[in-house]
Parts: sequence; structure tokens; C-alpha cells
Amino acid sequence: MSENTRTTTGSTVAAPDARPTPPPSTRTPSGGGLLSGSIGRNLGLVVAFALLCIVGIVTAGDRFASTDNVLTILRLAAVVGVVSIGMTFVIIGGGIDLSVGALVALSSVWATTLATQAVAADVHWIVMVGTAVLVGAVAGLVNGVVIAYGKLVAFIATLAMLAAARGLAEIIANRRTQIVQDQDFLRFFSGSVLGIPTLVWMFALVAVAGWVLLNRTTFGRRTFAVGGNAEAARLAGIRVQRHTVALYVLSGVTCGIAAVMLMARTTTGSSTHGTLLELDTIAAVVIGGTLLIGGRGTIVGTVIGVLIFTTLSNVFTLNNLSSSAQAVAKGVIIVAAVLLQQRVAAGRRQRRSSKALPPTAAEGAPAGASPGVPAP
Amino acid sequence: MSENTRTTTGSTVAAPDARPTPPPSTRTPSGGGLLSGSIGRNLGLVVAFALLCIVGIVTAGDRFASTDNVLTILRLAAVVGVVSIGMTFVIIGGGIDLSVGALVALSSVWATTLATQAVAADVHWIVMVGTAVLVGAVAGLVNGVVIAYGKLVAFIATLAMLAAARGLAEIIANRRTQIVQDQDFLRFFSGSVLGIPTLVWMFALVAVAGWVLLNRTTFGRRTFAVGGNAEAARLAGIRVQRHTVALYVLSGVTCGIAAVMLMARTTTGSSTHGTLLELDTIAAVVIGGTLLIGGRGTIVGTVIGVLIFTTLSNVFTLNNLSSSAQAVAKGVIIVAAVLLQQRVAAGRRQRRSSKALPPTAAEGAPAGASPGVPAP
Amino acid sequence: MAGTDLSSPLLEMQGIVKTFPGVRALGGVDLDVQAGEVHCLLGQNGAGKSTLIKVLAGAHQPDEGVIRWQGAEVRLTDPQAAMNLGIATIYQELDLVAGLSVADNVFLGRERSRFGLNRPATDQRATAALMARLGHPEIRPGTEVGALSAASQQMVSIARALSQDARLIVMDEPSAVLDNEEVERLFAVVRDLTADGVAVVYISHRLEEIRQIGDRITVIKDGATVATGLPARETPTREVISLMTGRTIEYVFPQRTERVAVTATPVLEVSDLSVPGRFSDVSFTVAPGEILGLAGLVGSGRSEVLEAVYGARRPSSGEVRVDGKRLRPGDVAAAVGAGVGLAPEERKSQALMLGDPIYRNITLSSLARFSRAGFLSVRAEKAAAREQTEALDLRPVDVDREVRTLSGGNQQKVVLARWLLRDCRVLLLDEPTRGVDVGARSEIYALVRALADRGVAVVVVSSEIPEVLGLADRVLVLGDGRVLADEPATALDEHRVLDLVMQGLPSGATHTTEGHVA
Amino acid sequence: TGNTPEASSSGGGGNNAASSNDDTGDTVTIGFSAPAADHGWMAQITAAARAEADSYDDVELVVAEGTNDVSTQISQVETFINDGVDAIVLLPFDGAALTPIALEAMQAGIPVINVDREFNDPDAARVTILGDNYGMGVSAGTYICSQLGDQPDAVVAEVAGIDSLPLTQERSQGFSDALADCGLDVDNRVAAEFTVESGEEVTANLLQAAPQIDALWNHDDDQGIGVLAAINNAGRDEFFMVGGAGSANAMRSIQAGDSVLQATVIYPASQAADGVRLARLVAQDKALSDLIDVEVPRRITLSAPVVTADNVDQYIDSAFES
Ligand SMILES: Nc1ncnc2c1ncn2[C@@H]1O[C@H](COP(=O)(O)OP(=O)(O)OP(=O)(O)O)[C@@H](O)[C@H]1O
Ligand SMILES: Nc1ncnc2c1ncn2[C@@H]1O[C@H](COP(=O)(O)OP(=O)(O)OP(=O)(O)O)[C@@H](O)[C@H]1O
Ligand SMILES: [Mg+2]
Ligand SMILES: [Mg+2]
Repeated sequence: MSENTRTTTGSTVAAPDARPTPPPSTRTPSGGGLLSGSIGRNLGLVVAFALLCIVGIVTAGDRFASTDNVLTILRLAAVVGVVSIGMTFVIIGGGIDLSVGALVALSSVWATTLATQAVAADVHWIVMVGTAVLVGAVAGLVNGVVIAYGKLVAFIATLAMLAAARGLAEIIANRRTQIVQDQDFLRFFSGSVLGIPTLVWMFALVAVAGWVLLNRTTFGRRTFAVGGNAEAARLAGIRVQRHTVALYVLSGVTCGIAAVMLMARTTTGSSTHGTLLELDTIAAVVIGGTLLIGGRGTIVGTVIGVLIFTTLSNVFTLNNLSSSAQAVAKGVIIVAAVLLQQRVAAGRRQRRSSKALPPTAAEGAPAGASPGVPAP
Repeated sequence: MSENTRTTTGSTVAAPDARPTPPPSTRTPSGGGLLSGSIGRNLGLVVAFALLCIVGIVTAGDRFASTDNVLTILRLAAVVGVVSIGMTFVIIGGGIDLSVGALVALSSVWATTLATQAVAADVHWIVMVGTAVLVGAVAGLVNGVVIAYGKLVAFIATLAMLAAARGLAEIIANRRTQIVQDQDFLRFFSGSVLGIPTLVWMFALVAVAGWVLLNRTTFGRRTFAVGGNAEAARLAGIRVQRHTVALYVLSGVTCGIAAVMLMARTTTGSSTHGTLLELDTIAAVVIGGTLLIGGRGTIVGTVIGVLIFTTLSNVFTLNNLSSSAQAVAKGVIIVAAVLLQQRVAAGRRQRRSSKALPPTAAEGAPAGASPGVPAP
Repeated sequence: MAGTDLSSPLLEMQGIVKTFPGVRALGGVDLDVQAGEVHCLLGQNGAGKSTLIKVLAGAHQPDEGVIRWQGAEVRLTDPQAAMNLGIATIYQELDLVAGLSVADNVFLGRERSRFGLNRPATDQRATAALMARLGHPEIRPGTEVGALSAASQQMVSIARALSQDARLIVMDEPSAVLDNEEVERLFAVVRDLTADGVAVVYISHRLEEIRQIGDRITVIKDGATVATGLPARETPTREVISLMTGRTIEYVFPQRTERVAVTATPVLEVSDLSVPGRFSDVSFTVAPGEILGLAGLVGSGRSEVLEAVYGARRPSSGEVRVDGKRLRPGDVAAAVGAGVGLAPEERKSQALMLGDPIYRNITLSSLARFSRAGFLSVRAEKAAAREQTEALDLRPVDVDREVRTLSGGNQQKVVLARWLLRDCRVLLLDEPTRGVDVGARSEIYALVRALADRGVAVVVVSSEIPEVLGLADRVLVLGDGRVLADEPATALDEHRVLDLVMQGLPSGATHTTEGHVA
Repeated sequence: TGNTPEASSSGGGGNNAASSNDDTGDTVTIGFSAPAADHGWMAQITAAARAEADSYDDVELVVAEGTNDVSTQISQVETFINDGVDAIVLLPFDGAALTPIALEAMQAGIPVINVDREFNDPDAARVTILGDNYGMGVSAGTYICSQLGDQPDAVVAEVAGIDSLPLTQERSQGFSDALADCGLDVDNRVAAEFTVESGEEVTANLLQAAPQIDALWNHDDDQGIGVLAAINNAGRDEFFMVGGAGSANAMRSIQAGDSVLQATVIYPASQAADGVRLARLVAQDKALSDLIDVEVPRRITLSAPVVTADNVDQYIDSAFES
């Protein structure tokens, strides 16, 4: 969390300092196309991801490179990915949501109860989708209200929700796995469009929507403000509390969507769905360059973060590593990836700052630094 | 800058604000005896805990109030408690340690390998203790160095360590549960002194040591400074990086001690020890009033936090609650506890401010009220 | 006072009371502001100025009192409400979002959007225009605010206020981080505004500014109005000061002690120090008991010089010696160990643990003195801290109070107290009196001089040239990262210094953007 | 087969059931996926499967990272299908959730051997090898009945495994059903996580909840180590305990008779090994020569025998080390 304490302060005076300097990848997008902007900022991550893929190809050859395998990776990434998008908003907004896994479970269970499925059978499977999303949204609302108005630490509030939601899911499902009966539902969601699985489309859609919302709308800009400096946001007339609630509802909604995706993928609703999902998503978001203290982060980074983790376990499986060895390797690779990311970032800063300073004055170059540069 | 403003807003009484108002219970100890001071500041928590105990007595009567049961609760609290003390330091210092559970597992496994036990058999069981603590310390050192000098986000670095350490533990133990052979070891640690189990004594010892270290030594003072504003700490002449490393080593050591305690409690070393311990400890620390952004926290709060959680599950069991119901109840109770804690805190602030406040009033009171204002 | 009708003031605040836990910040303050006037709000540190204007901005809710806007009573439940009335505020503690761009900050909360989508281009154009108006075209709309200097950030919040087309603009110590040039430019803007009938509430501790720009003065002391409606230009300074402080202070600098040791071996020797892109080949020495002043424009690199000397920045070349011993470059702890102290320029980010009690902030660099075998004696700490707070007339007296709850000026005093407490061989002060009231200023000057007389070598950076000239024995004029002059203070006057600074400007840079060309 | 100690010992490397089937055939690649090996029994499942595979030089076993996230496990099976393995041995974290992907595999012509947790569609597996969870509960219940059938007011406690797993529900169901037959019921029930630590923790609380106990059933011998530790810590011995799964540790202490542990109900950890074995046969179109049936059967349910001091010697060699 305080990682960036160091940074922001650290940035006035660039100097040796315990706190990790955040890669510029975490600089909030201020205009600039997706490609030039976000990807550029996440260059280090991209490189790390590319390396990972190369390893995959070298070790598993076509088995890795095959379309099927790529789709497999994407399908797996989809569920975690959708939730991670919501999580990105919450974290940039200065919060954290530990309840996502439980909410996915609760939504999936609620949407697959006999009652719900009965109604769905009569009306349309959209009812199940609606139920899942609604349950997620409401749970998110509760999180948000408790945090924004009850002034509870987000960590505690959502931890409580984690326990409560899972318990509730178990009670509703009576700990049995609920089978999805509606074939149309399954056909729709487990199908493909243009050879790309529906789930992947959904992920793509959510990601793009998230990117626009974060970088191109007032809501997104205010999210950065609320997370970056809540008091300043308040003084600027932003209704911080209301906005915070909205963020958690958003996260809840993504959980609902993820629940639907899981239901399609597994044809079941279960109180065990999404176990430890919170850890996976937060990890993906943070490795994607979003600061846990809030105020900075990118959707693109998160997406790459998700891909890195899913690709990692895929490569492991392809290479038939013992799961213990996998764990160790995973740890090492994560560290390596982030370190690489930082070095690249640093390198990029060097180059950038050596030419036109202004945008990256972040390193605290004094006015006097480059007297020649005339004003625009 | 943003960090500071956050701290400001985080606790500006007036500002309605996304971030919860930290109750004054989180005010850093400013001298004063443990009782008058810390407990006072944590009054709300104490009340919450008391209520919980009353519920226990009402619902389970003597079964709850019995010495045996109290000792059971304490013995169960001991392991989580010791780790939580270390975690409190790390979090106050502005970091986070997700690897504690895995470190406990690794230490317990390493300390119970045939090799270690063989040496211990020849020399003395202290060897096992030494091994456990050393392993924890070294792992903590790795964490610290990666974070302080590698400038990795603590969350990611320790998450990586979590994966790696567990994997390593599994490899070493070959996923077997390793039985502790040394009877003297077991006799010593599972014994009691003055009717109090050794484990409880250890917890008490660690807690008191932690309290003194945090509130009465320069180390503790620097910990608050580093967590509160790293850049300022650096400019005040504190070696922030070195200090950060020390904090993670400290956390590692507590993991080693906890491992020994677990070995005594379960008579085994296992790669499954301490599963999700990180969540339990962080929860206990945060509910104890320590701020996740660092700079503020109390040992007493943490201890009460740990007791609340262990007592909770004890009361549940005494009432033979289904685990699902437990989960739901747990969630609700956590929220209730913290809310209560804040109300009490607020109330306390009110009283404090309403009753005459000679030293503080000086600059606030209207001119007439403080004739002697002009400086000496 | 362009055509104002005194009968119906634009704003009336009556009997405003605001209590914080443990503090009565405002105990019935009155304020009335006419359209088109510059109304100056004066008071000591902690008098309640910022609290009052926060109430006016809807950021704080008053416990009692009425606010009338154009004669009609209003309730300002939140900042939005105040803005809607046409009240814009420049807060003392720059409340900007470091992670957002300049343009984003300027229009935060009032983003223009079409179909829910932002229009960055529009905002950026508007921002660029505002910055040009403020004479800071070099501050680009796309730049991240966190990357800007305190001065530049101040400009952003001013632009933010201007962008609101407000009827009343409140400025809480806007000049604290600015130098003369920039203050002049600000005043020009203010005059334009008042000419258009906009009212300005102006807070500053620099009384000469009040003379220049002010129309009427309201003085508050300890949370109560002690005088209001005084004519800004006529009222003699002494009277204003005594109203503020309740005593008479000669706003003068302490006598220089004559034995400025030119002969004595210097305590601090800086030779050919360079930080690429910041400054180059800076050399100077400071003798024991000598006060060296660093003058220059904002961005001239003064702070960087201090930071480099202190080890907070790693110099590319050159060396620093204290008592002849070479300091390890880029190692603050080593410097502190060698007896060097730096009171940095940005108190919030660089100096203070806002959540910690006052005494802990003060003793942080001197812990060794209060500890035996690592164990602290809190009692001794507090005693020592109290001495300092009394010496600096810091309020509140209660050293257990969290620094966060202190007024801006009092926070600055805490920073100074830390280094006054630790008896340094070399003391580096960057803008030591930023936001400090007149009373405390003279006390600080006296303290610094007293330290010098005890053989400490002092280096003072200040954007107020009179302060440099008055306090220092010798003045180093920096411009564009180079030493332009190194002369005894007595041999300089304000104009001479300014001329020197101008010389230092790179040819080509226009007069309006000097020192700020990014 | 598979449920007898002899066959179970194949988990140790099945060269004892000598038959033509053990002759090396054309090499087959078998994909193996199971839940996270977060407790002794599950660890043993994987270990035994590997050992079994190693014992054949015509089998290459591809083991996917153990996971409790169905989504991940599904993607693992997908990977197997992409790779075109010859057979898949699948111990699903949740049978129903893995059914569709198993069906896909079958449709892709890859025989799936379903182990331990059953799919909800018979067509999703070529062979299904099940430990009998319900039967396990029944065995435990019946044994306890046989010990205290005559005292209807006896206090029976239960330490369950991970409570959110369907298999735990089945075990508890069987247990209470069997107890009901002799007029007993479960007075105190707690659920652990199959780990030693959790076993010790919940039992410590349980023993406080029930000051006097007559019999206690613990679902899993690995967590049972913790359960016993808790019992010793509390110095309780007024009751007898029945274990589950049948780890070597448990059997040794049954043999020694030095603890309250009086019996344990076997839940074969060799299932996956048997699965690998069958997968190989199926992939090589061989039959189970030790069965009369010419084909490999569709469904094999391993019984859940009770091990007591009397018959422990018979089982202890085949028991798994947790
Ligand atoms: N106009 C500017 N644009 C961008 N950054 C600036 C500008 N002026 C100063 N800075 C930065 O602000 C910090 C302090 O300013 P600097 O030390 O360069 O000048 P100074 O003489 O100390 O002026 P000040 O009076 O603001 O301290 C440094 O990090 C410097 O890089
Ligand atoms: N959030 C707060 N909590 C508690 N006390 C506060 C808070 N904010 C201000 N105060 C107190 O209110 C009093 C007035 O503070 P204020 O900031 O208004 O002074 P000021 O006139 O602006 O001083 P300065 O000139 O130094 O800015 C001070 O004693 C301060 O300690
Ligand atoms: Mg102020
Ligand atoms: Mg400066």
C-alpha cells in the first residue's frame, strides 16, 4: 500500500529509498491512444509476457503455439480477467475487494437454484444471467455502503463479506453442486463466434468497456482522483462516498458476469466456485502496475497481468512439472517479471527524459535543467 | 504527496471520505502505561471482545467460562498471535507480508526433517527450534532485500515468496506429514508452567517484547516513521532500506517461533501448516486498529484482534453451529465489532474534548479564555 | 474598489464557531466582503484563517454562525454548494491529485463531457490558455501534477480557481511558495479580477504584500475577529502586528555578530558540486558562526544544492566536506551522522509524519540523545520537545497532538524544531519561514542567529530576498544552476540581487518565464 | 479389483498382479489431473499415480498442477485434449463441474477414467473408480454402533473434513444414517480442512464443547494426527476414536493400541493408481484379465472396510504414508 507513499514523495527528490519506485507504467493515462499509450507504459510487462511465450514455444513447440492452446489460455483468462477489471477500478479508487471469489460463488449458486432455473425455464435464460449480475451488484452495494458510509476499512469489510457470502452460498446450495439445466444457456455461452469462444468475447468486451470507462469518461477520471487524493477530490466537489459505493457495485457486477461465465464453463453453480479468486485477481492487478494505495493503474496492465498468470500455469502443464516445482518456479518468475518490468521502465524513462523533458518531469528535473526549451 | 494527504483525509474528523476514519485507538502510543494507554485507546475493541465473551457465557455457560476452555482459546490464539505481532511491525512499517503462512510451513518442515531430528536427537531439541527460527529469519531476509533493494511491491514480493516457500516445503517433506520424534521437545512445549501452557507463555512473551520494542525503543519509533512517511524518514537520517529489511526478518523470526509452537501442538511438521494464516493475521492486525497504509498501530490492538477471532470460533463450536452458519455469523460480527469500536472511540473523543482541556485549548479558545497565550 | 455598494456586502459571515476534537478553532468569527475588493485576512499561525475559509468553501461545517451571500442566508453543506454560489478557493495545502495531469486537475469535478465521454482536447486548450494568462506557458496541460514543483503546483491551483468564473476567490497563502516575480504576476491577475467586480479574500503572512494589493483588512486572533474593515494601505504595520499577536514586535533582523570568522577554518566545504541537469560546479564554504544565504528564482536549483550537500541527491561530481572530513555522496544518514541537518522545503512530503504526535516529529533525528541501549525515555523526549515548541511559540503547546491537526505555519515550526533540537555542525534551511507569521519569524531569525553564534554553520534558502539579505552574513546568488555571485550581504541590496538573477537567465528566455522554462 | 489389499498395494508399483496385461505395449500418454495435494491423502493419490506410471515403461504420465479451482482444472483437461493424450485420469475437484469437459474429451475419442468424485453423466467417463464415501460413513457408524449399541444416550462426536465438499456431505450422511439404525446420533460436529493443523484446532474446541464423549469419528487420518494431538493435549481418554482413509500412521497406532484410536475406515488412496492402470489398458485396448469380464468394466466401487487391531496387519503394508 505505502509502496507509493515512497514514490510520490520520493519523486520530489529522486534518491535511494526503500520504497519501490513505481514504473511509469503506472502513470495515469492522460490522453494518447491505447497502443501508443497504455501498451507503451506497460512495455516491461509486455516484454515479460513475450519472454514467457517464447519459453512456452521453446519448451512445448506447436503444442503451445497451437490455436486450440491459445484459446484454452484465453478461456481460462476470461473468468479471472473479468473480475480483475472490476478489481482494477476498486484498487485505483483506493480500496480493495477481498470478497470477489465469494461473490462469484454466491451469484452462481443463486442463479442456479431450482427456483431461479424454474423461472428461467418459463421465461428465458436471461433470467439466470440477470439474477447472477443482480446478486453481485447488491452484494457490492453492501460492501460499498459499509465502507463509504460505515467508514469501515475496505480490507475488513470485504473480508467479512467474503466469509458471509460463502456461508450464505453454502446454505442456499446446501453444499451440493447445482447443475445448470437450461441447454440454450449453455449453448449460447459455451459456443463460439467467428471461431472465438463467447467467454473470450465477453472478456474482451468487459476489458474494452473498462478501458473506455477508466480513461475516457468523467467517472474514470474521478476514480483516479478519489484514489489518488480523496480530500482533494472532495474539495473539488466530487461526492467521494457515492463514487466509492459505485466502485464496489462495479466490482460486484463483474463478479456476477464471471459467475455466469463459470456456470457456462462448468454447467454448475457451486459454493466452491472462485476459491482464492481474490488473491489471483489482486495479484494480476498489482503485477499489472496498479498501485495498491490507489490513484494509479491501467486496464491494459491488468489484462497482461492476467495473461501472464494463466499462460504460466499452461506452460507448466505442458511441460509436466511437479506442482511443487511449479510453485517454486512461479514465485521466482513473478519476481523476475516485475524486476524486468522495472528495469525496462527505468530504461524507457532514461531515453524519454534525455529528450523532451516535460511529460516525464516526474524525476523532478528542475526548471533550470533545460533552459533552452522554449515554451509552446 | 498523495500519501500524506491520504493520511490527512483518512482521519480528518470532518471530511466524509471514502477511506474510513481510523479510530483514535490507532493513535500511536505516546508513552503512558500499557493499561492506561493502549487498552484505553483500544477501548472499543475491548468492549467488543467483552460482549463476545458475554455471549459465550450466556450460550455455553461454564463450558465457556471454564479454565480449560479459556486455556484452549489462549493456546489456539498463541500461534496466530505470535505471527500477528511480527505482521504488526511490517504493516506499521508500511509493508505487508503474505508469506507468513508459507514460512511457518517451511520452517516446520525444515525443522522436522529426518536429518534435523537426527542432529537434534544427538545434541538437543534446541537444534530444531534454532533451525525453525533460522529458516524463518533467512526467508524474511530474502523478502526484505527483494522489497527494500529490489524495490519490488511488498504485496508481489511476499506473494511470490508464499508460492515458492510452500513449494519448497512440499519438496522437502515430499508432501508427507513429518512426525516429531523428540519427546523432550514435545514435553517441554506442550507442558505448562504455573498451570499456564508453555505456548501461552511464549505468546505473552513475544507480545510484551513486541510492545516494548514498538513503543519504547528507537527501532519502534523508526518503524512508525518509515511507515508514516518514508521520504521524510530518509531525510531525517534514518536508513530506511536497512530498517525495512529488519522488519521482514522480524516477521520471519515470528514465523519460525510459530512453527515451533505448531510442531508442539500438532506433533508434526507439514507443508500444509499455516494455510491461509496470512489472511487470519492481517485480519487480526487490521481489526486491531493498525492502518494498512502504515504509520499507525498498536500491539495491544493486535492481541485483542487475535483473541476476538479465536474466541469467536470457540463460541461457535461450543454452540455446535454449522460451519456455513459460522461463516455468515462471522462476517456480520466482524462488521458489528468494528462499527462498535468506532462509535465507542468517537464517544471517547467527544468526552475528551468536552471536558476542560487546558493544554490543548490554549490556541483554540477565544482570546479572552486564554490570556496568557503570548509566548514567554 | 471598483463600484462596490457598501450597503449590501457580497458575503457576510457572522459568529462562525468551529470546534475540532480538543480544539476550538473558531470562536465566533465575523467577516464581510464587498464585491470587487481585495479583503485581506490576517492572523498568527493557528489563528483560524484556513479553518474559516474552509467553512466558507463548504469543506467544514460550522457548529454555529450564519453565512449570507448577497444578503440571503445560505447553508454550504459541501464544496459543491459553495462552488455553485460562485465561491472558488485556493487552499493553503495544495489539494491537487498528483497522479492526474494539469488539465485534469484544473477541471476536476467540473469535467466537460459529450455523450459521457471526456473531451481532453477542450480541457487542455482551456488549461493552456489559463497557464498563459498566469505567465506559465511552460506548465503543459498534459504534465502530471506530481512532477511539478511546489511553485508550479501553486500555479495549477490558481488556474483551477480562475477556471470557475467565480464571484469570490479565496486565496490561502498563495504567495508562500512563490518568488517576487511570480507574486507580481499573481497580483496583476488579481487586479484584473477585481476590476471585473470579482471579490478576493487574500491570506498572507507577508505584510508588504497586503500593502500592495489589499483594500481592507480583517484580523483574527485565537479564533475570534479582533478587527475588521481596516484600510489596508493606511493602517500602520506595527498596529496590525500588535492586533495579530497582542504584543509589539520589531519586525527586524538580529544584529550580525562582527567576528564573522573569515579566518576560521570552514565547517562546510563544497567544491565543484554538480547534479546533471540541475546545477553545475557549485563551490562555497561556510565558516563556523557564519550564515550563508542562497538567493535565486524558483527553480534556480537552490533546493537541489542543499539536497546534494545533504546527500539526498547523488552528485555527478564534486565533494562535500564537513570539518575537513569528506561525506559519502548520496548518503543522508552519513551526513546526519556528521552533524548536518536539512529542514526541507516541502514540509508535508519531505519532513513530517503527519499522523504522529508533535514530539515524535521533533525528536526523530535526535533519538540517540533520548535513548539508552536503544530504549527511549519518552519523558525526556517530551520535555525537550516542549522547550522547542515554546521557543518557537508553536501552538498548540500540547506536544501529544498529531501534527496533522496543526495549522500550516505551526507545521513548519515543527520541521524547524527538529533541527534546532539536534545540535548540528551544519544546518541547511530551505525556505524556513514559509507560511510562518511575523511574530514567529523574528523569533526564528533570532534562534538561527543564536545557533550561528554557537559556532554552527548555517545555509539559508529563501525566496524572499529581504530575508536573505537581512539574515545572512554572505549571499550566494544562484541562477540557472550556476553561482552568479558570492558577496557579503552588506554589499548587496534587493535590486542588485534581482539584477544578478536576471543576468543568469539564458539569453532568449523572455522576462515572463524566467526560472521556469521547463 | 482395487479394493483388496493386494490390488491396492499396486499403488506401490503394481508388479504383483502379474498378467499378460503387464507386457509392454505401444507407449501411451496419460493425462492426470487432481485437486491440490493440500492434504496427505490427496498427496498420496498423485504420488501413487506417478509410481504406478513409472512401473510401466510404456506409460508417460502428464501430471497437471493440482488445483481447487474448477476453472483451472477444466483448462488443464482442455490442454490434454489439445495435446491428444491417449487417456485422461481425472480426479475432479467437483464431479459435476468437470463433467462437460470430460464429455468433450470422450467425444474427442480420449477415454476418461473418472476417479473418486463422480461425474453427473455416465457418458463422461469410460471407467469410473469410486471410493465409497457414503459407505465409509456407514462403516464408521456401524462400527461405533457395534461398540455402544446398547447405550442409546451415548455421546458421539464427528470431526468432518472440508465441509464444502460434496464427499464430506456423503460421508456424514452415511455416518448419521448408520448411527440412526442403533438409535444413536451425532451430538457434536466440527469440520476441519483435512490438514493436521486444522484437525488439532477444531478438535481442541470440540473437546471443550463436549466434556464427555463416548465415541468420535474423524473423516481423515492425516488431519487425525492433529485430532489425536489435541486429545492428548487435553488429556482426554474416556472415549474411543475411529479414523478414516487408513494412513500408515493411523494403522501403526491402532497396532500399538496406545491411543484412543481404535479403528479406521479405509478410503483407498490407490484409486488413481488403479485409474492409471486401467487407463493404460483401455488405451491399449486390453481387458482386465483378472476379471471374468472381457472388457474393462464401466464402474468400480471400492469398498470401505474397517481396520481394527484384529485385522490391521492385513492392511498396514498397503496403507499410505501421509
Ligand atoms: N518551474 C519548474 N518546473 C518544474 N519543476 C520545478 C520548477 N521549479 C522547481 N522545480 C522543481 O521543484 C523542486 C525545487 O525547486 P528547485 O530546487 O529547482 O529551485 P529552488 O531554487 O529550490 O526554488 P524553490 O524556491 O521552489 O525551492 C526541484 O525538484 C525542482 O526540480
Ligand atoms: N482537522 C483538525 N483537527 C484538529 N484541529 C485542527 C484541525 N484543523 C485545524 N485545527 C486547529 O485549528 C486551529 C486553526 O487552524 P488554522 O489552520 O485555521 O490556522 P491558520 O490561521 O490557517 O494558521 P496558518 O497561518 O499557520 O495557516 C489550529 O489550532 C489548528 O491546530
Ligand atoms: Mg492556514
Ligand atoms: Mg527549493
